[in-house]
Amino acid sequence: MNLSKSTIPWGALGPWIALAITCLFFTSQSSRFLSGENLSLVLQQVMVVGVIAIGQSLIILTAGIDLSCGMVMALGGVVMTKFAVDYGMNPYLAIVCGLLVTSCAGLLNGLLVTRVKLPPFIVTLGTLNIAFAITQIYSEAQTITNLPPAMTFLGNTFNIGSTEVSLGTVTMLVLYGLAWFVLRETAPGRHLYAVGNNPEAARLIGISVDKVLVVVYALAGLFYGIAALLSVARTGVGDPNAGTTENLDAITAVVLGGTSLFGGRGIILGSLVGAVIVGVFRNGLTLMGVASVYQTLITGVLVILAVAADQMSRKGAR
Amino acid sequence: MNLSKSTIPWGALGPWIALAITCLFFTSQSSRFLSGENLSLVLQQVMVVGVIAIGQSLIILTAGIDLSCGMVMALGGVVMTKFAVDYGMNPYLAIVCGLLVTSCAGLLNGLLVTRVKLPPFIVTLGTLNIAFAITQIYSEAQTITNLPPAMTFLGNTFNIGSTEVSLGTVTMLVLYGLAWFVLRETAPGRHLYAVGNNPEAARLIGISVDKVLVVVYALAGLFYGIAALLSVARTGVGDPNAGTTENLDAITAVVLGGTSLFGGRGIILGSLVGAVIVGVFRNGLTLMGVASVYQTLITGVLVILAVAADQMSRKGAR
Amino acid sequence: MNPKVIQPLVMQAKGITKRFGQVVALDGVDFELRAGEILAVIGDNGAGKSSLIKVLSGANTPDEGEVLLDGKPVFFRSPIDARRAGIETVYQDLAVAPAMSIAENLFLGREILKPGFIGQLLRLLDKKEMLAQAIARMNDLKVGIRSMTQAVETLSGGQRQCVAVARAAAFAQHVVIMDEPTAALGVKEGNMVLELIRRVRDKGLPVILISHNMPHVFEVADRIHIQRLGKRAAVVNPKTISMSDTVAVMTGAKTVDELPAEALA
Amino acid sequence: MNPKVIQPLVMQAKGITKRFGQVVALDGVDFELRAGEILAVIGDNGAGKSSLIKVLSGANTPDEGEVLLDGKPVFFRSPIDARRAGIETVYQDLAVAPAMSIAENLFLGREILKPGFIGQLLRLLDKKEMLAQAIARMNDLKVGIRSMTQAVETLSGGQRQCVAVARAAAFAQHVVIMDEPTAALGVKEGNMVLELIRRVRDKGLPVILISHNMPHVFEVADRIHIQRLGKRAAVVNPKTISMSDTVAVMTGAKTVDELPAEALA
Amino acid sequence: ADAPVIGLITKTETNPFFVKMKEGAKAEAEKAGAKLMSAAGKIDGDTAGQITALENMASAGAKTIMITSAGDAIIPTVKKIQAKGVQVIALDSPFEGADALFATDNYKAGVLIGQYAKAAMAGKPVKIAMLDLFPGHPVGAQRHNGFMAGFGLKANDAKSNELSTAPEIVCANDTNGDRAKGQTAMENCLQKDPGINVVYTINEPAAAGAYNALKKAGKEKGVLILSVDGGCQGIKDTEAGIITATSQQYPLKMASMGVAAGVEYAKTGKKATGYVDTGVTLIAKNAIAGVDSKDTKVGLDLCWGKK
Ligand SMILES: Nc1ncnc2c1ncn2[C@@H]1O[C@H](COP(=O)(O)OP(=O)(O)OP(=O)(O)O)[C@@H](O)[C@H]1O
Ligand SMILES: Nc1ncnc2c1ncn2[C@@H]1O[C@H](COP(=O)(O)OP(=O)(O)OP(=O)(O)O)[C@@H](O)[C@H]1O
Ligand SMILES: [Mg+2]
Ligand SMILES: [Mg+2]
Repeated sequence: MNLSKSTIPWGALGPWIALAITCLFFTSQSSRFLSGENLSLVLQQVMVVGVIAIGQSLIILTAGIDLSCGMVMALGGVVMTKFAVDYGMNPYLAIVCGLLVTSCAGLLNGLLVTRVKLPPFIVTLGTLNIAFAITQIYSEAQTITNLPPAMTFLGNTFNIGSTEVSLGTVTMLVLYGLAWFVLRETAPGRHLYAVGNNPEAARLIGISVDKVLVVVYALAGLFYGIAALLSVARTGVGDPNAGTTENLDAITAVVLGGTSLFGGRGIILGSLVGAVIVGVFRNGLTLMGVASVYQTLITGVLVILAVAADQMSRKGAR
Repeated sequence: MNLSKSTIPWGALGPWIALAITCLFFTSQSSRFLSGENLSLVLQQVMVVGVIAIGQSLIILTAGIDLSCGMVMALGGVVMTKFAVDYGMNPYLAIVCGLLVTSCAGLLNGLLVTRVKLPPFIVTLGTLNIAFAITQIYSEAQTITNLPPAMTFLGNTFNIGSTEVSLGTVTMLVLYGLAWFVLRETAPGRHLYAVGNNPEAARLIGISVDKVLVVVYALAGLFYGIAALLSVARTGVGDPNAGTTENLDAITAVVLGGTSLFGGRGIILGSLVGAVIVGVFRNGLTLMGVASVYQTLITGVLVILAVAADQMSRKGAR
Repeated sequence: MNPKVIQPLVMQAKGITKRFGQVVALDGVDFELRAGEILAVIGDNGAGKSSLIKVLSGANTPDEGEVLLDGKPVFFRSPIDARRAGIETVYQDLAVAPAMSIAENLFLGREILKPGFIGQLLRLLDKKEMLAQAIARMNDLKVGIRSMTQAVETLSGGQRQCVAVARAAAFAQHVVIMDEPTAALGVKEGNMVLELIRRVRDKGLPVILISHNMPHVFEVADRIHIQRLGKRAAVVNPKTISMSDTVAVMTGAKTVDELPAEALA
Repeated sequence: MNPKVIQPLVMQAKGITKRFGQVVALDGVDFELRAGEILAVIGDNGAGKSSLIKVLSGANTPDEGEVLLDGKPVFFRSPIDARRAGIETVYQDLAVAPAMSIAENLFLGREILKPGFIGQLLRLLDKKEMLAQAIARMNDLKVGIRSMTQAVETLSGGQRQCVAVARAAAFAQHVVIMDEPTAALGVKEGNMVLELIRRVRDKGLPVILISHNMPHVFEVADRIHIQRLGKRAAVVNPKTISMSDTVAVMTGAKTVDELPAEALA
Repeated sequence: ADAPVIGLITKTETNPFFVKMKEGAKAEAEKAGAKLMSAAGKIDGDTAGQITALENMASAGAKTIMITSAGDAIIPTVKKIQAKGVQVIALDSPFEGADALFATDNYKAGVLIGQYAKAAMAGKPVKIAMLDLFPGHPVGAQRHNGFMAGFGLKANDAKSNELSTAPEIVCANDTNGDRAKGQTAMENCLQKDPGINVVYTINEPAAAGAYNALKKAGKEKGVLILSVDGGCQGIKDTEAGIITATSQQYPLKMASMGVAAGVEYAKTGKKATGYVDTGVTLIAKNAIAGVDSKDTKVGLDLCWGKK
């Protein structure tokens, strides 16, 4: 059992190779692709999914899954913008309230998974529906506009050389650095891996498995809240319809990034690479002027090819 | 590792209890719910997802997952109807062609999983996109109408007492019976469980793991093809937009039915119960006259409650 | 340890019953562990040895009966509680995280943190120190493992067992429990573990040793708890009983009444 | 078996090398198994015993070297190939499907089908027959398991091992390989397995037995292959060598040149 | 000079409405010697996907982008790329800040079929089933509320995204504009109240699904099915008596006007402005006194899709 799950078919270097292959391909196809401006754009486009993928990665590393991530993010965005606009709350306070709501949603997931011992798939399927409905009901399905500038400051940009860099991109990168460091260099980080790798052993060794899980789900909620803030900053509105596709996108980013859905194996930076790969596909294909149906087709083929090429290359190296 | 994954939180009886709880609830809320006519309707509504869920169950039992199921079904439906209508092919032959196409899609998934050793999530994410695009391109996004009656005969009904039963429902039930029997009573069925439970042990014992996997994916494709036929029979058209929500619905049915996403544990009849639970929710809530947003909200809460109630009851029994 | 002086009871269990569905794994077992002794627990396969020590280590909660530590009733809801009380256990199915390295497994759940306030607050790992200590511990057992950063799943069966043994021996404060620690070990490595068990006892910690290896048991045990069919069949003294009588009681060929009085302990 | 008559080689391996990344598990090992003998393979933990037999059973493919069966070179790409050649193996990490029942595990991969054309065509399981045979096989080993329909994951460590041993003994046609089959077994059960091994040999099948238990090895082995640091250190004759000399070679305290000539086999 | 590049971003790439819009734009662009780029959200409501498409198209050199907005979340991005000299034209769905809007009035489309239904029922007691899109969608809300207003029921105005209710509405359910889900929704509604005699549907596939359900229950006679879109299949269904009346819209017209504006901007640098209503026509097989409708022959002439 252990052995079989250990043969990681898609290791630590894999995602980088896949990304490199993809980028090479698009560079050969479009001269605009490799410009600083375009790449900065891609990073801005993936920052929301990228930050969601941090939370999702933590959960998948514990052998769980979170279907509710996109909807919890939408809820957070609606709460923080509505608090600021409709109730005239101080924008920073409103942001904190939004983060609190998403963290609580995560906490709820965690408690249901640990206390009631429900499968994460079922729990988060439930909260997916609940968060969606509450978002629609609370926002009355209306986009929230006229946000105070303090809410969208993460959308601002600064220049490095001639390339525009958005604060949101920087935020995402910093969060990844942080998560990577914590997972690698701190005791709680290692406990998370142990819980995902062999929960029974973790329990016997004396790690409080439930506590680790609850913290992970709540933290993931916090990341979704930050993603909500980024999404608000990027779009300039509180959008009740945000987050619909982010669900599958985030899980895809994590899996493309080489993290095992069986838990305990994976590197969080891979999820960033995974998210970027998805963004690069979309950007590159548009630059090539591929019609949207064919974009879908090519994306499907490329996802398989990119991962397979890496797989092959590592087989040769063995 | 083994021990931890063995504590099945949602056992063989669970889904039936959850279904019973759900039905009791709706019976108390609406006098129409428990009529034969209504229940027969619910079965017709779930037959497509139910048959997809058979294929999905087989794959999940091997510790895989198939994201492409809904789109492969749509492709199958378009192919069989277009062959019959546009090319004037004999309807039965057209159906066989459709089944062939979906089986080949499944086979492709299986080969990529076993030969190239890619994670099923990535492979089927790829084929999801590919099947979607091909369906749209091939059908020119047009619904195919004016089908020969031979294509929709599974939509016909007969009466048992005063209750109408559709041939499609019967097909679904027969397929479940068949799958259940094969999994329980034949050598290949047990091999499938062994491969999902401990692939390394299955390999060492001398089971051809790859062969089992390829057959499973191809068979799943065949089931998606049958689901396509049911969908065509039910709606009377070939619909390129079919199958968009069936993906998550089918996985939900399987998980609600008590099959572990980690493979090797679960009973296929549970997936039928899971599919019915989803259908009962939708039907019951409509009968209660709940507005759609609130339906989503309540579905979320009920999914969690139903599974949790069963969980509790079994805790007490221990 | 002087066998004449009766040492105080460190751990005691009374009337422990544990059922798994239909199977009664433990059927009212009593158990006593005295200060500073090596107590061997032996019995046929399925006699309930592992089930018994899982109750003592908090991994399982008994259906009936109570556990006393230093004469006070304790209730371990989880292995964490037992560990807090200073009880370390080597489990038969080796509680290790296969994807993690040897050093990480050794220190899992009680990592060495970087010194200083920041290190403690952020719980930063002192990887260098852990690696150094891991090498020292494993050298104690003379296991030829090349790299402590290698994942445990790449180790041979015996090497894996050594990791679990080294962990328990290193951290115990009160009681050490070992469930078949030498089962997969070679002659040399097995002897190292026996030596280690003696060293632990000599530090003053009592050791519970489950083993099927009679020569090993008779070599190190101060007393032997014989488990049979979910019950305690007898407690015997290896200095005064023959190996064949012990095996006879264990397999049910003899009952405890047929033993000479001085064989009991 | 008459030791004077040199029996033909059933299985032979020449210059097998197997590397795992940096680790050289096998470093040009030679190996010979003769007809009708029990060949023990001993060695320290990590000496490469399991790696060696995994090559012989098709579970691993060697980087270099070749395997001969009855004098003909064979290339096992998977355990299925070896099994087809009649080679049955008990692996150290017990290849069982934990969620499946004992009876199912015993017959996994070669189920008994219902008689008649339909049964063969549809590959219908004859569950009754399998259950009956499972009970018979397990009774041979005198393991007190109550129900053959119980999942393997609910068994004690030793009971689990018995399942694997019973499976190998029942189906072998050519060679039986056992990697530490008695490691987790009690005294009684361990002796039953030794007895079983002798019975298999007496049926004419050669047995490869990996064990750390020297008394067991000396009790049943006809020849002993001593593995050390990934190489074959010596092949000795248990009738003419002392246990301490054997252990000395195994641990490297003595080299093969220091042994008396008659000790070698 | 290079051919001007014109972008078209639709809500999804599966709805025939948008598929036809795209085809129309492509044909028009070819005629005018422009290059068309297309993209779409993954599902309806996928604003993030549309934003990404806006940025990528601007980056790829498009000077005019037509978009059927999935929500106001796209507005800041629209402003950003307008600042870089890109003309952004709203098609079908209005949003603030677009240079021009070529659209149909979805609320009015609802009003037209509402009025028709009201007249057809001629004061008889009504039991209405509403087969909607999904929660929170502006088009869904506008058609729904417009229908109610046209029927003379109290309803939210055109700006609201909330679905109004009334005692006459005995059942409301989501269909995602999908045929199979329309059928399921109608089946369940008929269980709730077998006496339903007016069915509002969000689009023609949902209407066809609803008809299937009614027919299976033996109730297809005497029940009004109203819909919106005017696709060729929908008109044929109207001719066949499956749909009683539908409000026809003109996606091809929107697209071709957009392309023309794009070419104009590339040539002269003059941006299009203002709102052009591309119109909506009530198509019914049987005209009713007091309600202005066209017959299906007219509808078929003007319809989009495979004739
Ligand atoms: N989780 C479980 N579920 C069901 N039965 C169990 C479980 N754990 C143990 N048992 C049963 O309880 C009995 C005692 O098992 P236990 O593991 O304590 O034996 P043991 O004395 O340690 O044997 P061994 O020497 O083989 O390790 C066995 O019959 C076993 O099948
Ligand atoms: N899959 C693997 N990856 C990396 N190293 C491995 C792997 N399998 C075995 N090894 C290494 O190869 C060496 C030989 O291992 P092997 O399992 O053959 O030893 P063994 O003689 O069977 O030991 P034991 O008596 O402890 O079972 C060990 O150092 C082990 O760490
Ligand atoms: Mg045990
Ligand atoms: Mg070994």
